[in-house]
Amino acid sequence: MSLVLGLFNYWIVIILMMIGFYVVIAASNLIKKIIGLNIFQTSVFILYISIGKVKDGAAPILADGVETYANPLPHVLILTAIVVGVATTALGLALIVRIKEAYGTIEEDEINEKDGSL
Amino acid sequence: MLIVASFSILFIMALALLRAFLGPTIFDRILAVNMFGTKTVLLIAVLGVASGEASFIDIAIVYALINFVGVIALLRFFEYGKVQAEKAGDE
Amino acid sequence: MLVSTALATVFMRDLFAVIMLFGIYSLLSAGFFLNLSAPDVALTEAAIGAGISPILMLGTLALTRKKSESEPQAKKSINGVFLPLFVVTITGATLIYATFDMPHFMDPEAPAHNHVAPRYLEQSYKEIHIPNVVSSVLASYRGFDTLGEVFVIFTAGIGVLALLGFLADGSGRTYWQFADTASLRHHNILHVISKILIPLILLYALYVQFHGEYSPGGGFQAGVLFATAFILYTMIYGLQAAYAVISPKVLYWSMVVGVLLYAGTGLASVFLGGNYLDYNVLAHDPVHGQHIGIILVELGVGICVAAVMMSVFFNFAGRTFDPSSQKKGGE
Amino acid sequence: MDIILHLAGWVCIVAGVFFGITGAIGLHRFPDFYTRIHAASITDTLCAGLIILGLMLQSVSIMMIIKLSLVLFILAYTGPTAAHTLAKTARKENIEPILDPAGEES
Repeated sequence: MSLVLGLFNYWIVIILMMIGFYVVIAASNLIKKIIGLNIFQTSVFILYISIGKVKDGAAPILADGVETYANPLPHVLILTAIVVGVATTALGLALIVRIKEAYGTIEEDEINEKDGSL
Repeated sequence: MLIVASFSILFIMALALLRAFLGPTIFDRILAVNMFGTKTVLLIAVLGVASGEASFIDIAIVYALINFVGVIALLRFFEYGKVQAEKAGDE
Repeated sequence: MLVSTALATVFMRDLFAVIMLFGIYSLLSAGFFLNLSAPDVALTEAAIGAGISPILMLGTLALTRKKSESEPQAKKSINGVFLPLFVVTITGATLIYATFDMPHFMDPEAPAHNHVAPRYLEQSYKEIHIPNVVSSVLASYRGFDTLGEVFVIFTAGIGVLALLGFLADGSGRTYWQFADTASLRHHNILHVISKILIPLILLYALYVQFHGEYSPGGGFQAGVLFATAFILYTMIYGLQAAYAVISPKVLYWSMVVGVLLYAGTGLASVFLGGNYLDYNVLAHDPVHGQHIGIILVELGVGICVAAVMMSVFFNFAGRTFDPSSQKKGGE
Repeated sequence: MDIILHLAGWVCIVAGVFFGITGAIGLHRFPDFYTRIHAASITDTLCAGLIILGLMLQSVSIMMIIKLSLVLFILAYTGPTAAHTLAKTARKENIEPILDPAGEES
């Protein structure tokens, strides 16, 4: 029982990660791929944050009378990673817009077809 | 008791989520998203009071603001897409 | 909450309304971060996941959508569904097998908590005198990392600009449509309310920026909030009005200024005899110097993030169907 | 005095949760979009308002009360506005309400 409770968070992370992975591989729409990438990303965020959690730990803002805090280091890493993630997402979306303008579609198969026929 | 309140809010959130999945029209979904956001704000406020940390309420404020902006954006781009589709159809 | 998060994502791939559900998903995961006592991260995820990134995705959608939008999903071959599923299952099973060696959830003895984290928690108040450990680690101990992240954001902003075209001339032909046709100008109530709300958001962003040392917050979140206020303004009053308030040129310059402020703070400490990004020398005593350094750095981060987000949004919003590309798509 | 405040707070929270659950059920049971907006905006305003009021009566520090009232303020502004905008846009998009009351049965 303690095994299940102790490792539960990892399993959730893995399930989420695999969903994201699946979407990235299987979806043919490019925007959907980006969303899958984002799910994957979020699962990694959750992994880090759940590593940072300490039992009975308070949020890492120092206050009087609090003994244990959560680990602040993963928070810092993820904080910046989220913002960087959205920046890269924006870059990917911009690429999609350009692909749409060049190929007239954002479905992967159709893009492949067009490339083949050229 | 606050635990009970937060669990019932979670229940409401689940119902709203269900509506967002089922919603026959796109507006039903937007409505459900809006309600879901409001309930998240409430949940955070309840959690904040339960744990006695005033900083949680800060996050609730941010949620309330962002949720509104998000809903407006959904509507906005929905209309925008409509206009463009019509334009593309005209050509 | 965990289960419903997973549920949300499982259903997400079915529908075209995925973006909306993605917003919900971000809200949920932010709530999850909050539960795991990471308010800083929850704040960031809320502002970004529920605000900026769905807006950007919707922008892309509005740009790329055509009339036949849900049709191609039906023709997926068996090969296209089961092969990825197979790969995913194998990988997932391997990863789950690997978790049996991992330290248990919330275990205070886990190796992650015994490396540098205790030092941060114990020493940072003495050295920096700021209650929010996340802020002090972010801006001071790991200043180099954060500088790198800011440069990544800056580069991404430049990349988007390069891809979607500079609109610095301000009066180009492509984006007048957006301002005219579809802004929510006819909603009077919305106008009045957002006139009340926008200053509130701006004020709150400033609070998050400068109160970040004592409560969750800091440059990243404040920048995003600031950008959100302007995005709301743009959505309601149209792009031209937004340009009248803050022109793209100002945005580009403030992008650069933000990064340079960060890097310049580091250089200033070099000139004053310390190491790069070593704020101790900025004032007569180290604690004071750290304060000045962190405030400057956070300000730089905030300016840079806000400017990048806004210019990215303006680029997406300003991009409309180009008649020439329209023809190409029809071929 | 303390006990009265505490009790009042609980009454508010319980009432708010009650309204929330009824609204959420209404969101599922009502036949068309406009009635659903009605249900959802009840949860948005009444439920949220009551719960936050209850929390304000419960909380101890003055800072928390100020912040909660800010949340209340924002919610009171944004909720109805969003619902209004939604309804207006939906009407522009020709989503038809069910006007015939007998039609609900079928």
